[in-house]
Amino acid sequence: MVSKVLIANRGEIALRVIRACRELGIKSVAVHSAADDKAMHVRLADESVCIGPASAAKSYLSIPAIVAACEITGADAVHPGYGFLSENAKFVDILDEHNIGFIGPTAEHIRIMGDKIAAKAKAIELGIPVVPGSDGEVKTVEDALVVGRTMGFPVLVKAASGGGGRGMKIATGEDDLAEAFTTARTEAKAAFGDDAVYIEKYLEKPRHIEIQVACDTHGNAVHLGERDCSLQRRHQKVLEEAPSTVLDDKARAAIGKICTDAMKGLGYRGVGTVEFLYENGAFYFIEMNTRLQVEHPVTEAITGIDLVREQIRVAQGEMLSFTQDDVTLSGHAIECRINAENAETFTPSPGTIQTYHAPGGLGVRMDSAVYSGYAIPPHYDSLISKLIIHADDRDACLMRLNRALGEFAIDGVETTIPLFERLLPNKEFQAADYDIHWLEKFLGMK
Amino acid sequence: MVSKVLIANRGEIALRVIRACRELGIKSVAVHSAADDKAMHVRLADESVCIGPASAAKSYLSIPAIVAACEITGADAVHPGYGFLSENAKFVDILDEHNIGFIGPTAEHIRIMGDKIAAKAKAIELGIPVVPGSDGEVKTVEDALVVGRTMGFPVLVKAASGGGGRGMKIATGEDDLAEAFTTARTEAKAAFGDDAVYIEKYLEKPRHIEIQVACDTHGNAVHLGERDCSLQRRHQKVLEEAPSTVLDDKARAAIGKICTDAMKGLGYRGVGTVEFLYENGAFYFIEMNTRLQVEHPVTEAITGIDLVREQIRVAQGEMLSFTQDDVTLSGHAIECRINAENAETFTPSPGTIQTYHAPGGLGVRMDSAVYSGYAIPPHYDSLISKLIIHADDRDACLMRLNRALGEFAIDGVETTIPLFERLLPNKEFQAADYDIHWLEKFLGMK
Amino acid sequence: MAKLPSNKTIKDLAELLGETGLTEIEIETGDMRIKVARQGTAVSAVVPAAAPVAAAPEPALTPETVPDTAPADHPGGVKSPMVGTAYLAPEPGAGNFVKVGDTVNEGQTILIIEAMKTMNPIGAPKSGKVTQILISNEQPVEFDEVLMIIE
Amino acid sequence: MAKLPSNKTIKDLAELLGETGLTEIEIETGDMRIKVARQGTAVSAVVPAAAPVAAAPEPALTPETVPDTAPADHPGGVKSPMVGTAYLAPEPGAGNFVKVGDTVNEGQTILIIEAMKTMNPIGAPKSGKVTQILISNEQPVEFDEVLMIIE
Repeated sequence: MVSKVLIANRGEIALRVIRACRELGIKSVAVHSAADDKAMHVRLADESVCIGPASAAKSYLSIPAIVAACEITGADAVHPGYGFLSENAKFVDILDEHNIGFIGPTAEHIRIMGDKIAAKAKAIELGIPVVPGSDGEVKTVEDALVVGRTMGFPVLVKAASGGGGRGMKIATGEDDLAEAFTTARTEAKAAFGDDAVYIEKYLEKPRHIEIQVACDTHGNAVHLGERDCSLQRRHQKVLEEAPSTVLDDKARAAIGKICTDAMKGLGYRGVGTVEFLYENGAFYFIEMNTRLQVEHPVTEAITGIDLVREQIRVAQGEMLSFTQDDVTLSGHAIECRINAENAETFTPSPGTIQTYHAPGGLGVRMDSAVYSGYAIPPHYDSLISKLIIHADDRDACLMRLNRALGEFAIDGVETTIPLFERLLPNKEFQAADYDIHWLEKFLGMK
Repeated sequence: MVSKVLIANRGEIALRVIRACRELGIKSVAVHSAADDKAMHVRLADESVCIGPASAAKSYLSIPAIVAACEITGADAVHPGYGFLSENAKFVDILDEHNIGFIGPTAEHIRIMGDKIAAKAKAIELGIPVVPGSDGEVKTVEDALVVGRTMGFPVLVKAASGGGGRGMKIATGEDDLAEAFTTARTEAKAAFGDDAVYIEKYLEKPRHIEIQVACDTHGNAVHLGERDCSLQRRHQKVLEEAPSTVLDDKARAAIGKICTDAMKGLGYRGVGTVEFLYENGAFYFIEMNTRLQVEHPVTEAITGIDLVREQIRVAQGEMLSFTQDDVTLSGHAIECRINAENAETFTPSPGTIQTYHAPGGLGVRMDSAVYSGYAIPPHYDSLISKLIIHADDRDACLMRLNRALGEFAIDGVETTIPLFERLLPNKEFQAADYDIHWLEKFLGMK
Repeated sequence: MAKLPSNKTIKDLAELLGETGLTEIEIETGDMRIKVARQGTAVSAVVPAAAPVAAAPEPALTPETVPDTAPADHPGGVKSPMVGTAYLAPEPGAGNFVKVGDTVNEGQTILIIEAMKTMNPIGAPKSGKVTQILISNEQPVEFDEVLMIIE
Repeated sequence: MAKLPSNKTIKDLAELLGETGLTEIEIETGDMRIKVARQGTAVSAVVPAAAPVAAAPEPALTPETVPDTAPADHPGGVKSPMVGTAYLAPEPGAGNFVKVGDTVNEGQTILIIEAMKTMNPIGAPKSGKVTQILISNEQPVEFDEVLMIIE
């Protein structure tokens, strides 16, 4: 059993874990940098330890400092949150050596999923669909045609030694395949001195859909449906929602079963997320995140399941508190990431929050690490609050989100709240008619 | 259809209604006294009108002022909240005359349920169980014995002309009935010059359990389970929870059906609460509240139903958005009423809130009308915030409540938060082993 | 010797300190200088940034348009005793009860406020000269809203 | 007598203070000068009332027990470069590296901090006299915690 958890993180996720610990009657230890001595996670934990200077590399990312903090506080387990050391296999190895529990998967699983190539190979082995590609180099137009016909057009001809978009050509069909193939080879030769090319399925307007899984050490693996995280800016998720409007129960159950079968095959432990691109009814594996995600509250809202509590249960060797049959999805949920950033330029806006008043009422959850008078340090990421809305259906959820944003008061720093206020009246957003490129287009359109 | 709702109330309940209106795309009008010009409901409504001086009698209770406010703003319906004019039949009549909708039941139903004697008679007629009593005066010990045997002991022998506890004797069984009867008559004669007595069932340790009902104008009446509001101080509810630990599904369904049958018989419209004393498996009608109640969020938490939205739907002539079969109770919910009062003496503590920081995270709902810098006026009741906790079961709910109270920061005025912090470690409270007298005993024990 | 400011002036300023959360107000005008201060943490009210503006009719005065004395504080202000619709004339087409420059007697009807279909004649609270009429005919008025100035 | 500025003017200025984050506004125009100020616009941090006290070892100094210079601010303070367990002696039973009154040379080992089973010798940051030892043997120490004073 876990009796004292050290949270190797800061900000709202540290608070999230402290809350779960307190609700389980488990003591919590906050660690913090010298810049975070007035942070909310320090205030609310049972104990706190300053582990290093402001620099994350010397504090939140310092394995020796965190292990030493466990030693002096007697913490018997570490929750890594997300980011920082949450997907660092070496950290898990060292904790194992020191007999400190890690609330997360094994080092081996972190290692596999942290390596793009190994992860894709493992996904294929586990039966998870990946982006189809030629089996290595394609040497002739004729071979390219065979590959293209097999996987379906459009396809992407890519330089084997390539990068940065050079030596990369799209063939929309058989007609322009020869040209794309030849041009790509020529460009590849010119740019990289190597004309080897391979072919991959090209996704034009994919959505980002991810499946939440939870597994215990008794062989149980359950999926909790998907989250649609297509609204991204520079590969950063901005708004997440569940369920996705493009999946029906059958599609959800099918991809869910693929993921849980894979997790059983892997012998995975704890919570994790299998991320996919989704286009025309098909899923294509991107990566697996072997940790709790920022957007996990969206799933908590529609399933009623406390994911952090389950993480701790699993780390204690308990069974998941639910089976697949127990999981029902109810209503619709949206999370808005409130960053301390200018809502147009996305320039970070650290500073002191003069006024903080959070929205309340039915269907509103706030996961926030800030308060009136709190000085946001410039050293870390700019996520300060998450606003999670739950309602009966997507339309009601949008209406509730609108009213909640209207109640939100943060003065003293700029936030991304105005971005969501701009987004809400947009017809395409209202219709969930978007893909992973949509938000950047919307922002450029302004 | 309702296009603009005037909220004839203030404080957190005014906010509650404004939120529901905004989520339905309906305009809201706040009315306020001169003392409330900086109140949150004024800030958040689409429009606001000052209707009178600080005195509630001349503002929130002034029917002409409120009707005039409807006229000048073009509001086509009034939501009365709770308290103030919410159970004033004359107000409803006047609104009817002015063609302004009332989001609540008919004047007739308010009138019946507002009269203790008429309400009890109507309850009997509708098949709702009431506290059994003799059919008028009981003249002899022999007759008393028959009555006692019929309704079961203990019974209360009460002076017909009595009051203040005089001429009132408890008979615990047949053995002491004769003595109680004779003494009561003698005391009644001495105290009131009239020795007429009657007999009522005596409840020793009842709980206060109330059934939430919702009805539309299409003949549908649905119950949403019960709330246990036994924790009271001077007949004021302090903490409410649902489900009650003393009811099982069968008992819940049975009393629920009695209530919905009664509502169908009455032709009731909107939401309402049938309040009972509950002892030894039996329900005894106290009264019916023909309005939204302070503690309605407890029911919203376990049913996922937005009661204010349903009120507005019904007022628009729509059907309830659910049937009895759709209603499922999920988990456990507790509401704490946070009053601006000293937590030991319960002396009101109006003043300026220096710091306000609400708890957040999973399963926490705040319905609050205050903010940092808000001056609580001394003219109205002291309820400033409601903290509503939802979790999988009662134990988890208590743990979550504990952690949420620990996050709550209100400085500048005294609040009843410390009362809940004292209550939480109490074994009897933890076991829900309480009746309507328990809290006062707990407070006296200190 | 210059006049001292009246107690009322100082009391008003002291009240203003409390209302505004200021710790000090200093006024110097001609040969007079007034400074009032109150120490201690003055708490300023948090205004939710995104709160919609209440549509209640309240004149939004910018510094340029501030009259010598704001109507709400004018000693000759006639405040509305009720919420309703104000009528400046006894009936449509008729002349107004009063106009700027008129001299009125205490109790003389200066306008009507309709509330719940009832016409409530509003009498002048004191005798004097009507210097400002701050509302227009058929305008909705709130409780305590200043309707006219009689000096 | 010249007219006083209206309350509205002052209220507007007060609002402007809040909006701009200024602490004082002073206006002088013709024969009028207005100054408004609000103290401590620096917002003080909200401390959740019920936040449990962090158990991290931090001396809880009351005003009575504050030394002339708090250790954290003492110019001769030797701050811990890491989190871990402090040892004043090289091994159990052995004498301490230093004691109060000792003169030490820069770089001389004055204590050991153990972190992750590794013993890290901590050298004196400068030569001088040990005037205070603020920790006891085997005490857990945080990053930046003042361990000794060398003057």
